[in-house]
Amino acid sequence: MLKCSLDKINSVFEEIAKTAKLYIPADDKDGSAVYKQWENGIEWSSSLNTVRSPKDFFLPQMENLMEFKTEGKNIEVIDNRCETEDFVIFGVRACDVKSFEVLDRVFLSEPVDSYYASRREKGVIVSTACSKPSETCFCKTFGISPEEPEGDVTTWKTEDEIFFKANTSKGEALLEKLSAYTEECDETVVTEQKEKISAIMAKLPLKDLKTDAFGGGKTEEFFNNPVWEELSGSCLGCGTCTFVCPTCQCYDIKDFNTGKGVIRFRCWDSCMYSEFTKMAHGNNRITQKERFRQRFMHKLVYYPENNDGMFSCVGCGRCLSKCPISMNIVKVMKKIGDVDA
Amino acid sequence: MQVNEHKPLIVAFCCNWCSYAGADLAGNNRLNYPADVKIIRVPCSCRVNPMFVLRAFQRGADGVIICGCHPGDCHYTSGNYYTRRRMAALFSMLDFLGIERERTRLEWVSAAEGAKFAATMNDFVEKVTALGENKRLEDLRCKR
Amino acid sequence: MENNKYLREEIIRESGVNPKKCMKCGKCSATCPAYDEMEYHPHQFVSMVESGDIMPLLNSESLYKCLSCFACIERCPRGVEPAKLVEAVRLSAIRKQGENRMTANDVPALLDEEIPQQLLVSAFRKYSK
Amino acid sequence: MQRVGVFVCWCGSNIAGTVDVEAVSEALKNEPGVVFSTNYQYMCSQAGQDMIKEAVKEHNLTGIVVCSCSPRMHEATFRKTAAAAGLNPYMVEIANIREQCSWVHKDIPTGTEKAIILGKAAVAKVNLNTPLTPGESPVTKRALVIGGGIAGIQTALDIADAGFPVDIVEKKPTIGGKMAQLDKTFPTLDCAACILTPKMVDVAQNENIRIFSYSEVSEIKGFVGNFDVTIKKNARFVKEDICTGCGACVEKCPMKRVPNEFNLGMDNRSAIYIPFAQAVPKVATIDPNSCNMLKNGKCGLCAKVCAAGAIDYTQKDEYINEKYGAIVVATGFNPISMDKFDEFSYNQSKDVITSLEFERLTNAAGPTAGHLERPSDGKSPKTIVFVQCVGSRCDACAEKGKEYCSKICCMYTAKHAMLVRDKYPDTEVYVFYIDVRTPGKNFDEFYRRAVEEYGVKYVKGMVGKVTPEGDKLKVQASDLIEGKQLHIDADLVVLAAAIEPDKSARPLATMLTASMDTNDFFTEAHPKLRPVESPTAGVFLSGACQGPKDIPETVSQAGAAASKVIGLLAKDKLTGNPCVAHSNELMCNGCSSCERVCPYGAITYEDKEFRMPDRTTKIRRVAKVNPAVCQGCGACTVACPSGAMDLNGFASNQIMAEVDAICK
Amino acid sequence: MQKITQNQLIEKAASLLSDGTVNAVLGWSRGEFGYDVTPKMFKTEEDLKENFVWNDFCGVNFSKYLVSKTDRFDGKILVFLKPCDTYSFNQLLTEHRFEREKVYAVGIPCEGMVDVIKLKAVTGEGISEIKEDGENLLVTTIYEDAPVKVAFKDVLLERCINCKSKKHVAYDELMGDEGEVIESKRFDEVAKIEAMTPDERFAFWQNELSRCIRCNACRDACPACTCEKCVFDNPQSGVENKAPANSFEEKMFHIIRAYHVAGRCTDCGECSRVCPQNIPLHLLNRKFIKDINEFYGEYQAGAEVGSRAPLVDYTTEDLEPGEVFDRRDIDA
Repeated sequence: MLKCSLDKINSVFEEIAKTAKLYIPADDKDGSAVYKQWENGIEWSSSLNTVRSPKDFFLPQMENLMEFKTEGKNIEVIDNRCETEDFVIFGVRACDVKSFEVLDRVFLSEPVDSYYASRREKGVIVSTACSKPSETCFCKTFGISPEEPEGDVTTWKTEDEIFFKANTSKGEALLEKLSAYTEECDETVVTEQKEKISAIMAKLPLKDLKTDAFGGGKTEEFFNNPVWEELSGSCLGCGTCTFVCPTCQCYDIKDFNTGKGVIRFRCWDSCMYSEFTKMAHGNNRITQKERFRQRFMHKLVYYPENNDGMFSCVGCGRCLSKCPISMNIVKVMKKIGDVDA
Repeated sequence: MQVNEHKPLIVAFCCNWCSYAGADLAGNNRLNYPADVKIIRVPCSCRVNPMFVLRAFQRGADGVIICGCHPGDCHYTSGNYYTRRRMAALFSMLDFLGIERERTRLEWVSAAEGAKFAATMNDFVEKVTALGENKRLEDLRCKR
Repeated sequence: MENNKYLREEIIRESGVNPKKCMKCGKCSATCPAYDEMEYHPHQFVSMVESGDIMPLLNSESLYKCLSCFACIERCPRGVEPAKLVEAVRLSAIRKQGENRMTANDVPALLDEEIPQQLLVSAFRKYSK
Repeated sequence: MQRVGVFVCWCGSNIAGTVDVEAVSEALKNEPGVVFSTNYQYMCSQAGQDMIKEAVKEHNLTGIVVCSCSPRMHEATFRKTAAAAGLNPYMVEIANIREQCSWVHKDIPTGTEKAIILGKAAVAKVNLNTPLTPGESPVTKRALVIGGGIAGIQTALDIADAGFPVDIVEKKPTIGGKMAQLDKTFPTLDCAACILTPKMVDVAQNENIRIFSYSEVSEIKGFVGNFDVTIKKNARFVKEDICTGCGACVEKCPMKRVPNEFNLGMDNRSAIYIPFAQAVPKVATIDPNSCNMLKNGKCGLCAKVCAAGAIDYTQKDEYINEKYGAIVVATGFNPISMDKFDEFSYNQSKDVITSLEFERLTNAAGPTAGHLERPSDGKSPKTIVFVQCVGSRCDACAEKGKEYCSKICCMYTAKHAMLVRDKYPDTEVYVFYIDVRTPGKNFDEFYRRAVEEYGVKYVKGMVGKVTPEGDKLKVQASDLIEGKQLHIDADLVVLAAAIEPDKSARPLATMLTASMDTNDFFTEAHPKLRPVESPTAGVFLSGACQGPKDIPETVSQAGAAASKVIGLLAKDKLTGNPCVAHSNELMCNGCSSCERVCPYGAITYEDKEFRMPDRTTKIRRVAKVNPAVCQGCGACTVACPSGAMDLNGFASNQIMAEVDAICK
Repeated sequence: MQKITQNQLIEKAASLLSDGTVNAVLGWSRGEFGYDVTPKMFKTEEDLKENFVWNDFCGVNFSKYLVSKTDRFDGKILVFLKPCDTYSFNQLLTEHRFEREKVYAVGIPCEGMVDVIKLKAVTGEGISEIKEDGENLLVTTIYEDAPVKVAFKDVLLERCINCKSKKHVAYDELMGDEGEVIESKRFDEVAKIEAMTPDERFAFWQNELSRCIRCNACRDACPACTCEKCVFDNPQSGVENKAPANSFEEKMFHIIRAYHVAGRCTDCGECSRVCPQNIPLHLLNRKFIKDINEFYGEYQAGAEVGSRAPLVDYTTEDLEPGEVFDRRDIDA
């Protein structure tokens, strides 16, 4: 366990930024936190709850996969990938760290997504224990520990100090670089901090939300539940939930004709969209009800079925706060699972 | 006189009945204007969708000019009146977003105004050249 | 001749009149109450200004025969407004003389029931600098 | 993907002089879809066209790009060529590399580069072309003529002579129009009635012509070949089919002090009246504003004296629906009001009259039985002043008159002056003019005769003012030639008032969706090449509703309009322009934006049942374009936010493909 | 701070349901934290009593829902409309987007709705309960023992601060008093941007629009965006895209979206309310409204049913686009 005074945090950032791109949650003009690349003058936000999730760093909303060029009747294929640079994401919440595992299970299992894998390899995740959760938070529901988040490095922040613990070799290497600013310490303060966090977690309005009703093998139980009709009735189909979600990983691959060639790019897609997985015969999810159902069934039933019972929701609460009409996974779980919370 | 290396790309939408004929007349009279101007024939200036204007900018145009019959002379009686409202609104919006207002223009050129067509194009090209490359409404993917 | 060209432009600019609009119908002269007093008649004013033949106008008594009744302005079918041209030519004449020929104190002495007020006001505007 | 053939024309040296045609055809070979590319000296020549036809066969071409002169020049030619080769004619696109390239650019590299880009744009467009087939619609073989003046009469007679039924709608109780009010006609001095009334009788007797007098058009729907018109027949309170026109009622009517419109209010008529002796139809009409019986139920004399029993005080307005293939507008003109011209004292003195009033004063059937008498005291005028251009050729900002020349005044004033001098040689006649305009066969000779043989005094100069003084009219004017002021004591002043389109024309134009200029004259489809057609298909123009005209011109235009109508009605089916808008029903919201911008009323809505993907059905309001009415302007395509509306031949994706190709 | 109470609305809805006037009620349903209300179709009195909510967070404009709801529901729907919602209601009727007979509209007065972001800026995270107390809100959070007092007026949505009308322009029945059209300062912000230099304007919008994640919330919440198929979802349109590919795409999307609703936008402000990135999208719409008012005379979309939107109308004397700038230069 290492510690460092918060007064020196900017020096720590400077040190990290010397060898890698550093991203930290910083305050945006409207007061909400967003990930910004650190440079002198960018302050670490007191909030860890960023509007967009750190999923962007590994699965950017849009990326060019390759290019084609035609010359006369010939076609030339260009791999325009450039070497991913080292980068560090600092101050990741426990839930968001967990989301990378959800993504890994999709993109790193065979066939491995090399675009994703190279970023995953180059990125170092520094998590921070979440001492100020929002009322929308329910990570505990999914067995996540905000007291001691995962990641290459785990940090705890108190009033005046920050504590570091490396979990991986990548993390150890990073802490090695910071040795000039840190000193060894025992775990007393951190243990205290963990207890504080546990106490706050116990006060959260959604603390009693349970997943017992869900999991693999429940497809038939829920699929034809008439409640989907009612729940989806208010859904606008906008896709905001999927775009702020740290675990939503659907994407579309499209071609863009620049006039000088074709760029094949990948961009996020959303199961909320009417064009989602459209095939030659049309669409197999024809109304918003099916599309709505898909999203939640995927998070709560289909994904666990294929991933050893792991849910693909981490309880980060983003969709709760950003849905234009406040329809969200919590309301769905309560209604569908008839879970009393 | 400042020498500007940048050769602008100008897309001109011309209505079939007046302005396209005006451009033909400019040709008949051998009135020169820069080759940077490329004309697209539309039946009426009211066929020009704001999306076409933006599309041209996206693909690398530095200026877009729409030419139609003089108000009151529209072959379809009222098409250019709609164009006038649509483009007034669109150009004002582009200006609001900080896009240089000289990059867009709406001009009335009759079939008899070959000289006006050439003069308008000369003037427009000169103004757009002075602005340089279109940076504010560009799509980098379409640039070389 | 150069000078006349300048004068012509000045008169046209100051009067705001476009003499090219004249279709030479002569209605201004036909309607002019001072026609018989004039050497050059309103329609000739318009035509002569347009052709830059201004010196004869400057030197003619006709210039001061115009009553500024504006009948010609009212009647002109083309909206040419000859009286405004006459007025502008007068101004040029006065500019050439270059001195202050009327003060506010002179005005009461000149008041006369018969003289249109308009004439007095325009005279004062012109003759005082 | 299309199989496109590119044909680059040299146009002799017109194109080849500034554009390297070989380089162009070579460069375009590599464009997507292009399977054949060549160049030739004159593509439009027979040899050039044969070359295209052969290439179509040999290379199985599905699309053709011709890089040549303006499409306005030879698009039709190459479309025919394509059709002859078995291709759909709309699979041809022209790259204009002459007027818009080789002729305006000087050096070969520039010209060639631009020509290639224009060619690429045309290829990009033709790749997205679809074969288009013009729609067909049937033609109702009946014509409607609105207005029963000489223009309407002549048009109707000519159409009827060709064997097609014609209806004339005239808002007055009789046809005849302004010409019926005239005395003599220039330059031959025929009596107007003598040449007009036989034509009126022809109309009445022609089996193919129906006259709806005292009627108005109240609604027009439909489109070329298929107009659906509602005609409002105003109640005249006399049964038209029974009235014999004997005139007994007119004689007995006690209400005799109604100003007589036909004589421009210079004498009176009775409440029941026949406008003039030769009226067609010769049927009495009761003026409901003056008839005591209709106003307060007291009188009924006319009904008592009518031997035929034609009077019907309970008659109501009647609405008649009829279908027409073509509509001719012949709504004519009126003199403008003289209210704004105080300088001529028209409203102050009865002896200042307009030329049309003068016609009635000299007409044998007029209020003075043809004796020239002053309206104020009935004395013979000894000095008459004619003033030309009253309200014509005015400045647009003056707001008093009209900007245009009324065209007919010079000639009729010469006629009036001449007639006065002929009948009353001791009368002094002055004509004040600005210019005397006499273009026309025997027109200038006529005017010269007025001066040389009849001694009419023509004075160059506009009249400044007319002041009534005692029984004289003091006329002050300036003789611009002699440079002196004239003060004439006149007995009669005649104003050549400007003429303007009839007030009924504007609402009619709205119903027809026909365009008008700012003076409310109907616009012709082309000022030189299509002078008797309105831009709205199936609507034709006859007479002064299109612009000031004298009788010979009106009659010739009337005949021209008739021949156009006959040409239309002779067809069994109309072939439309296939470049029309169409709506994608699946995308249409039915929001009505497109309908609101359509200048032709071509868009309607219908409730349509759709099968939804979830097997339910849904009824939605969707737009439908009538291809026979649509002219293909494309206004709707931009008004439509969802892009459901698109235009054949100029589809959004085609235009965007052109943009992309140009901006490459 | 709403003048009409939740119970009054529940009673009204329940009585209209029970007497058969309507067959369903489109209303707001209770959420987890007091501020997260969700639209819902209520079909029973019990459901209404248990879940219907009316508070300072009922910002959702129901007008748009009527397009899909009337379509899929056989029967008459009761809808509660705030004054600003009634403008959208009329505009949708003008565009024939739903059948008037299928709706029973009850106008309810509105004192403005609360912006949760502004509220949280005062109270911080962790809201567990919100109560009304006179002109204040009492907000309980998990971090503070005592509730935080927040003045209602300080945390209103931007659109409510610049409320343009408290008058209901459409209803079958009105609860409470009729309000007035308000002389609002809603164009001030637009004027401020107009007064900037082009460079500043460009920088302003570049900064705002670059945050767009193209989630389409603005479009999908917009009562003017009711196309069967949006051009941005239609691969055939040539402008379809799912991603904020680059700064051009974002501008294209927002310019065209604003243009498509120009003259039809009632300025209800839903676009800005729902934007997860807090982009002031309403300014684009207001720019068009301001321009239209200045160029072609005052026009309020939805003020009456059947009015002709300015961009599908014209006069022969309209301004030339060039004159627009000349005029602004003179004003400046």
